[in-house]
Amino acid sequence: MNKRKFARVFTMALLAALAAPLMYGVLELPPPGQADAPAHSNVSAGYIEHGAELAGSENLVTGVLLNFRALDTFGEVLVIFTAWLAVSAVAGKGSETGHDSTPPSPVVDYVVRLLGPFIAIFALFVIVNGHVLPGGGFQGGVLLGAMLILLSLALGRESVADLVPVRSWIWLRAAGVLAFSLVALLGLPMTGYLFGLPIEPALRHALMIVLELGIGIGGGAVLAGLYFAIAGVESS
Amino acid sequence: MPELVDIRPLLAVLASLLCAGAVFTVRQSARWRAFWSLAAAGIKFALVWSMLPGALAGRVYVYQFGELLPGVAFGFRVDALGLFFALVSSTLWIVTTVYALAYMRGSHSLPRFFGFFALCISTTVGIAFAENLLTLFVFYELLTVCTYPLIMHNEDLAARRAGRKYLIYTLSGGGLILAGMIVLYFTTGTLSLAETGILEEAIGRSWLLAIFLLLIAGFGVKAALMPLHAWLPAAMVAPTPVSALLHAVAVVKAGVFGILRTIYNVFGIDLLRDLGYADWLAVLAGTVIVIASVNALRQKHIKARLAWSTISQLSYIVLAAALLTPLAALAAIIHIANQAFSKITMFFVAGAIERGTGKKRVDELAGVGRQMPWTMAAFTVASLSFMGVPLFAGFVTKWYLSLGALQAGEGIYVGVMVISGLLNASYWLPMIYLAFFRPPQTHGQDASPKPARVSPMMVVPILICAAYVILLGAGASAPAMPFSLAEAAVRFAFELKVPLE
Amino acid sequence: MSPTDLFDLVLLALLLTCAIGIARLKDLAACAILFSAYSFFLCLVWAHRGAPDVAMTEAAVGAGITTVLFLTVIARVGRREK
Amino acid sequence: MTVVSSLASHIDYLVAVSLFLTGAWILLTSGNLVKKVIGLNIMETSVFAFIVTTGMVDEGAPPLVAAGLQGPFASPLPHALVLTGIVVAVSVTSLALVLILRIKAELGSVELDEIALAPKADDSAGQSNQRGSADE
Amino acid sequence: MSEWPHWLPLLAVLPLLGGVLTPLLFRRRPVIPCFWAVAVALVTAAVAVMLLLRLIDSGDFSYAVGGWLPQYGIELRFDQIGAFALPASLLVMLALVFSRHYVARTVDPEKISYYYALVLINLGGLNGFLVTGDLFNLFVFMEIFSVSAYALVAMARQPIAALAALKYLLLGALSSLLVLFSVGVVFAMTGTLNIEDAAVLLEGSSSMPAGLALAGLATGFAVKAALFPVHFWLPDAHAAAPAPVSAILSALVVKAGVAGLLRTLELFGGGESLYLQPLLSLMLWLGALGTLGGALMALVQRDIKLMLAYSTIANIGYIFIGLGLATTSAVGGAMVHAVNHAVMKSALFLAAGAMIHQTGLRNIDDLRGLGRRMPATAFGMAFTLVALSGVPPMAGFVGKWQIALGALEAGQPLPVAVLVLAGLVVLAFGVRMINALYFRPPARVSTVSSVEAPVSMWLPVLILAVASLALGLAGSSMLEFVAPAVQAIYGTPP
Repeated sequence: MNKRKFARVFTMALLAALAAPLMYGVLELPPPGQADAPAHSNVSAGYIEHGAELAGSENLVTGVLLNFRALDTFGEVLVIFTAWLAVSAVAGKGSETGHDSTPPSPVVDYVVRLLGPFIAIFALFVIVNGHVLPGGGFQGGVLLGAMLILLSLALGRESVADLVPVRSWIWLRAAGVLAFSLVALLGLPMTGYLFGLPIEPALRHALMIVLELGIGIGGGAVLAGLYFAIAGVESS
Repeated sequence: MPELVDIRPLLAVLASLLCAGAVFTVRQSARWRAFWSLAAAGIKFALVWSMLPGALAGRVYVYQFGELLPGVAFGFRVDALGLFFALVSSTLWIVTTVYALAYMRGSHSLPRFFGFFALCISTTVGIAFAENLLTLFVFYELLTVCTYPLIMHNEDLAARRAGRKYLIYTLSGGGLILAGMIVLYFTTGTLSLAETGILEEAIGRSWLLAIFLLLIAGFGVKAALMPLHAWLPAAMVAPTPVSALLHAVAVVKAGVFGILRTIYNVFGIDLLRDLGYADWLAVLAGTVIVIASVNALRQKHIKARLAWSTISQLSYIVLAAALLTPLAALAAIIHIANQAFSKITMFFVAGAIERGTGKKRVDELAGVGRQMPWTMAAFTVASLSFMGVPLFAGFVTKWYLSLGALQAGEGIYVGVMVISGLLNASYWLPMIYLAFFRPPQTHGQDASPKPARVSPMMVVPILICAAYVILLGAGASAPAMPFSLAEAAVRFAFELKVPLE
Repeated sequence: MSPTDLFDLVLLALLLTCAIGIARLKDLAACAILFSAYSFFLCLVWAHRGAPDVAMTEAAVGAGITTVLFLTVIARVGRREK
Repeated sequence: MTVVSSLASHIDYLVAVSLFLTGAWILLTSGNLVKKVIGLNIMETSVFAFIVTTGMVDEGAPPLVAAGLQGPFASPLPHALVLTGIVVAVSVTSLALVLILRIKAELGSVELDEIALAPKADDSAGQSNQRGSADE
Repeated sequence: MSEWPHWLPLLAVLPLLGGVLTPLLFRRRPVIPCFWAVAVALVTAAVAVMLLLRLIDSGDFSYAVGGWLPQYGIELRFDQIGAFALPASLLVMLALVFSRHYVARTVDPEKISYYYALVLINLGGLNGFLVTGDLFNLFVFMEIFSVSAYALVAMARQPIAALAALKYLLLGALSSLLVLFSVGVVFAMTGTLNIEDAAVLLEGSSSMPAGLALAGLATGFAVKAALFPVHFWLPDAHAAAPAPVSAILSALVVKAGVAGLLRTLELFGGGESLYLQPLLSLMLWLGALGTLGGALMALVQRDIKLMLAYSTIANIGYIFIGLGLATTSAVGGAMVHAVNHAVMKSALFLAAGAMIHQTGLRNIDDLRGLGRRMPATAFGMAFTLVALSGVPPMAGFVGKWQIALGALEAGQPLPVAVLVLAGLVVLAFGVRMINALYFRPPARVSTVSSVEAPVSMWLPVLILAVASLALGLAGSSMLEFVAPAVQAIYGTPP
């Protein structure tokens, strides 16, 4: 305990010493909100000027994610798939199946069964309209994942695990990576660059939808899988 | 001085390296092990000697390949001094190998022993032929690594103690040399050993002093220069051939050789004269000669006495080198050979006595002379040489050393010679007296002990070495131990055109 | 000071309050709930700052999934902090 | 500009920094592993808040450049970065949580000063539990 | 052939994709994933060779991902730092070969494909991290190899593994956050994420935020590199992890922190920035402390893997001394030492793993007498230990020599003493190990009955041991190779 108290005092001193330069540092940054700050004038201006037609997406965030910084998004899809690999490699057995402690009460059961499809449809809507409206692959994907978790909370994990054959879950989880790799490699013949998307709008739009769906489904499946894995670990 | 590219230096190093590989792989057959070990020694012997005529004719064989560091090649260069060292070690190597084959018969893990044995000579010749300080350092460190398993051969507690001590000392020495080399390279931008001195006054006294201290102390460890000597007496627990290797052929000589290189090729005579560091080194060496002899006098254990005598004898070389006069330098170089042959004779004898009668202490020697007359005769020869009796090798050293001291106007060191001669006499003669003129202390039964049977493979090397001791003394310029080569080395170091006398 | 700025300030104050509350509370479950609230306020800030995408994601991940994960784990390791 | 006005204009940055420090405080001082992870999440979100703020514009519209909408638009780049960051954060968090569950299962506790004894216990070096918690 | 531009992105994408496919394709069978993974690593190494050839005959080159202008898209750049991808791929390949029998006993069968997947993803993350020219992309790839590394540490069986992994994870996440925060600051200052652009815009800037970003990046990467005061996560993690993973962590993942630091220096343009000099001298002295402390701690360890882990801290100390001295020879020596240490340390960890695998013992005194039972492995370990201690002309020597020389050039003789001293200490524990292996009778029954490890274990060890000699002989050409990078990062020395 004595050591704990010492640790607290030490940490407090450390953070206090850290606080001053941090505060001064951020105070000397250009104040947020100024439209002429470098953060807006340099690259962002370019995105806002030409981003929409270059990337073929009115929602510039989606455009940046899928076109300009596609490699980041690829890496990010990979991180989350890696996280699932990691979690299920570290967790004990029974990550796919296993029982929840909460017995589903009829009301919850009913509500969730009613709600589930709507959330799923909304998620899909968010995914496929990512290029015009706020939203896109991740956003829809996390909604999807939340929906699956909600279902398994209410109806038990088997009922969710049985939505698709157990063997094909892993393919769903890899969907993001696979879709991205596919498009990245297609970019080579079509544009001469990896991760390049073709210019003609229809084809580009189709490919973007493929990407969005991959990211969304993969993200949702992985997030659900993370929950399953964590909820499945026996803490004997 | 004409330099010509020649692959023999490289071959001389590689030959025993490859043979060593063969020895390691021969697990069972003692005959093949013997063959490869002797092949290692023999090929090297032939190669080294084949370079002698050229060297006497004033040629210098060089062989270089790849850069080890930017600006520092990995290369060999056979000059007079290096060849002299190589001749001594490769000659002694053959006899040592023969002796070792007999001595180690029936011991454990022989492949390891003879493998590293062969590696040692390879690295020694590498040291002798090194073209620059870094190459020398490479083989110097490898020599340390290769001797370690030999010292540890018995794998018991004493061996581990000795081994640890040996490593701590020699590796720290290596560290000092490394630091010295870095400073040297930083100040001069070269590590070559081809000239008479690569340093000059201009780079500043403090740097010069640092380099001198680091290098001399570093090499001084292996040269067992007091107070850095403690590993040498401890290492006597190793098998006798290894002691011979340490004391006469490879290790201590590598240290001394390093000191000679430092004085003649790194600093150069003239610079050292101006700096005056060498005088202090000479004073140190002189004191060590006396102190070590006194210590030797106090030892009861034969090999311990030999070890202390080694320490004192090595200081002869250091002293002679530190006097910075041509004749003293001559003494320094030829004493490499004289000490080596005399001391290896003694160690062989000690080993033979141990194997033949199991006796290890001085006071047990009584009567041994009758059991093994030839052996003890050889011992007598060697000790006479150490005492500095004319016609024996040691005398030549003492003679030129004294002349050199007078040349340098340091008459006191003549006195040191005399004193150490007397001390030598006072600890060798009693042993001889005991051995020949005292009856063995019999425990009641049999008055006349049967002659101990020692394998001729051990006796013959002893006699050869003894013969050499006489040869070196009687005809210093004997064909087989070219005095003129040492002269050549001296003439190079002092840039003399005329012969010495 | 315009109402929108006031709205921002209130939200920021709430954020700090939640964070400090989490630091002080010993009940892990309460901490998780507070964290959920924290994420929710953050997503309000972002929605108000013209970052609807981020807000949406934070709402689902921060306020939703992460909290569920925390609660699941806390249910298994016990909710009291020593 | 005066200190006060700069404080006012940078209030978002300052709040982000204070959240960062609070999270660090929780992460470093709490002995409970779950609490540490919560602290880590607070730090992460604070950094996200910081980055989003760099991209915001006063009275700015979301970066949706449909035909009708007029600027000024918030910069889309920080939003993209933060989206990526959020997903990375949830990945790390879930891995941390599953590790915590394994620690609970194998070492019996998620309190550092209790764990500190456990792994050393079989190590026969009995009283070396100082090391275990000294890392905190 | 080597002119084909797309090798560069493939350097990262291939192992990543290969890793993701591993658990998809080979679910049940334990052996095939190993061959697959080795093949992928080999192909990656071949790609790295292509890039290296091009780098050698026509200098740095970059690749615009998706064909966008550098500052709008993501730019990959291949320079001498990126060339570290070649040793990385080869080492991972050897570690994978080693894993074939190792994981069979340490990982339960249906997780084995996950193990290989994580290793490949780790390699992909490293390669991407090394070649990216974009700040945020740097962060993303950092997270990829970090997350896989945490998981790989936790895959070990012994109970301490999870705790070690969590400690590693918390510290790692903290450092990633510092990096991300600094990236945000840089973006707020310059409005770009491209390292070259940002470097131009930050030219000589010594404003407070610049200092903040520099400090954040340096601290974050220093934690990843386990520099002295923030090293404490390393020993447990590296000792607890499965041996091939320990090899990868000590050899590569830690070095990624060093690479990140070099990128930071690149970003803040040589010696111009006001804050750089203090940072460099801080690196120098922390490195010196870490060198001595790590070596001494290694000397007192009883667990062989802990000993190796602490020696890693010492060697990182060497490298930071070199980087901090900021003279051409010192920095070059540090870079070369990063590669050499990678080779030597992975050889040692693999050898230790083979011994632990064969005997079930990890205490140095329990491993006595293995020299005769496991000749190949023991020889590899002994040889590499000698090399590590810096006996010329082996791999440990070049870096030490260059760094010491650089210290004299910088007019600071103290680091020379530190290096020489540390070299002796390293040799001391090396000798302790060698004595245990060769000159002492077995202490445990299980060592007496133990036999040599399968060839898939001792062959990598021997290959690496030989490499640790070859690299030493190739020292001066390696220094020549990295020289341009030193110029580019530190500018021309005065």
